[in-house]
Amino acid sequence: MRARLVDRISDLDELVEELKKSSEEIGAICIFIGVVRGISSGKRVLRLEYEAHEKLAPEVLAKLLEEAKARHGIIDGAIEHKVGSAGVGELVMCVAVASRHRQEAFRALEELVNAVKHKAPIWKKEVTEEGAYWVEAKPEEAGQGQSNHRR
Amino acid sequence: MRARLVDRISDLDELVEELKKSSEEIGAICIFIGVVRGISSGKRVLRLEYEAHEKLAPEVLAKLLEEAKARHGIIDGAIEHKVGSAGVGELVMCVAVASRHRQEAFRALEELVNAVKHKAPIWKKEVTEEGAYWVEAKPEEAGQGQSNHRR
Amino acid sequence: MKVKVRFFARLREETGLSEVELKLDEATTLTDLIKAFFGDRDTREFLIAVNEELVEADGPGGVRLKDGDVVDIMPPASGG
Amino acid sequence: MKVKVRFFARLREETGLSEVELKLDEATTLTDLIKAFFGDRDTREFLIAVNEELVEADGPGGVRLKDGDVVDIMPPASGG
Repeated sequence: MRARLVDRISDLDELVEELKKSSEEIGAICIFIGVVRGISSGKRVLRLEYEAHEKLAPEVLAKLLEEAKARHGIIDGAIEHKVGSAGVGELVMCVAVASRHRQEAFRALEELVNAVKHKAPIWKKEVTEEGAYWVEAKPEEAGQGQSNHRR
Repeated sequence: MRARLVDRISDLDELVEELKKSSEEIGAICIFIGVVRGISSGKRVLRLEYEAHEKLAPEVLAKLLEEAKARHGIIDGAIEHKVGSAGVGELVMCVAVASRHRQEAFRALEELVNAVKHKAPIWKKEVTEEGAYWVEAKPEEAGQGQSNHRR
Repeated sequence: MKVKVRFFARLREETGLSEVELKLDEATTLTDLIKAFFGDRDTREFLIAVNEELVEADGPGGVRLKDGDVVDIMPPASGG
Repeated sequence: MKVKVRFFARLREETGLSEVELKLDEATTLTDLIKAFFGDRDTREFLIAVNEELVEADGPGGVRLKDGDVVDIMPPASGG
């Protein structure tokens, strides 16, 4: 279980090798990768800027992994999240889970990706051709009446 | 969209780079990897042996990708499936989808992985310490009253 | 007519046959052919291709065979 | 008592403050402190940590502060 903030998302093949090592019972590995899109709400994106609480964010990510392990019975998992400036096409988030069978891997992966976006103290500013905006979780996703704030 | 039978699953980082190239609108990439487990139904596994219809299997896989694209609006995808003998821990299947947002990637990935297992003319023999068995899709998964056959 | 039949995976081992050439009556259907090898087993137990196109053996009217056809009889999918 | 307050991301830009040291009455609660900066805005609009532990500002009885505490006021999560 590794959870960390990074300047650059690690090599995936190495990550898979590392996850596989934890048990011979692993039959399924599921990976989610977040990529910076070139267009957001019709605006051309120049870059994203990620900021995190350097002490709390890795702790929250590690706790999310432990929770996924307890709830879904996955064998191992890893989360990496980018901090700093990220260009279009850059990988900014990687969540991986390893489990005996595929069903628990799918369930755990989706839940973990949502949890990272809505629970980890990490923030994203979208720098577009028309200005820079702090992006916030959409209300229907976060389950609370939070609107986006423009700066 | 690439669908093929392989001796060895390709490098994942290259696959991600290739998928990303298809559009600047890609924001999410989801990957499923199947790994040979060391234990199956309590028996120690020595290896798996995969056989496929060399002409039909890639066609069926390509069709499944096209269907996932039409149904879920994913931007691109790839399927690789191993043929031949695979040792414990070896990667035997890789399904990847790239989409604008994560929801359609999760839905498409799960559906595709199930479809590969239940629709592609690919067969798996489990060679264990206690004998070799052709594995067949579980009835509850395949939606038909098919029982496993022992040899 | 002459028809080639190929068996795959478990069915190859069950029949002990990999590939056979058969001389058949003109009226023989795909269902007749399967019955010749597998008796009354449910045809839904098989994946069938004629000339490397998947077909439904039990489709309306059955599937007609013609000289030179290649019939592949395969177990249900079990990859992954 | 003296308390250090740090602001993150959007809240740092909104307040124009990165980090401030405050001298407070002993009775000041976390809710009072947030109100001092953000008025009546719903405290659920923030993630709050005291000494680098996440807390519920509105928990039962409120959160008491003590000399030397470091309070982090953060926007809701928006990573990914």
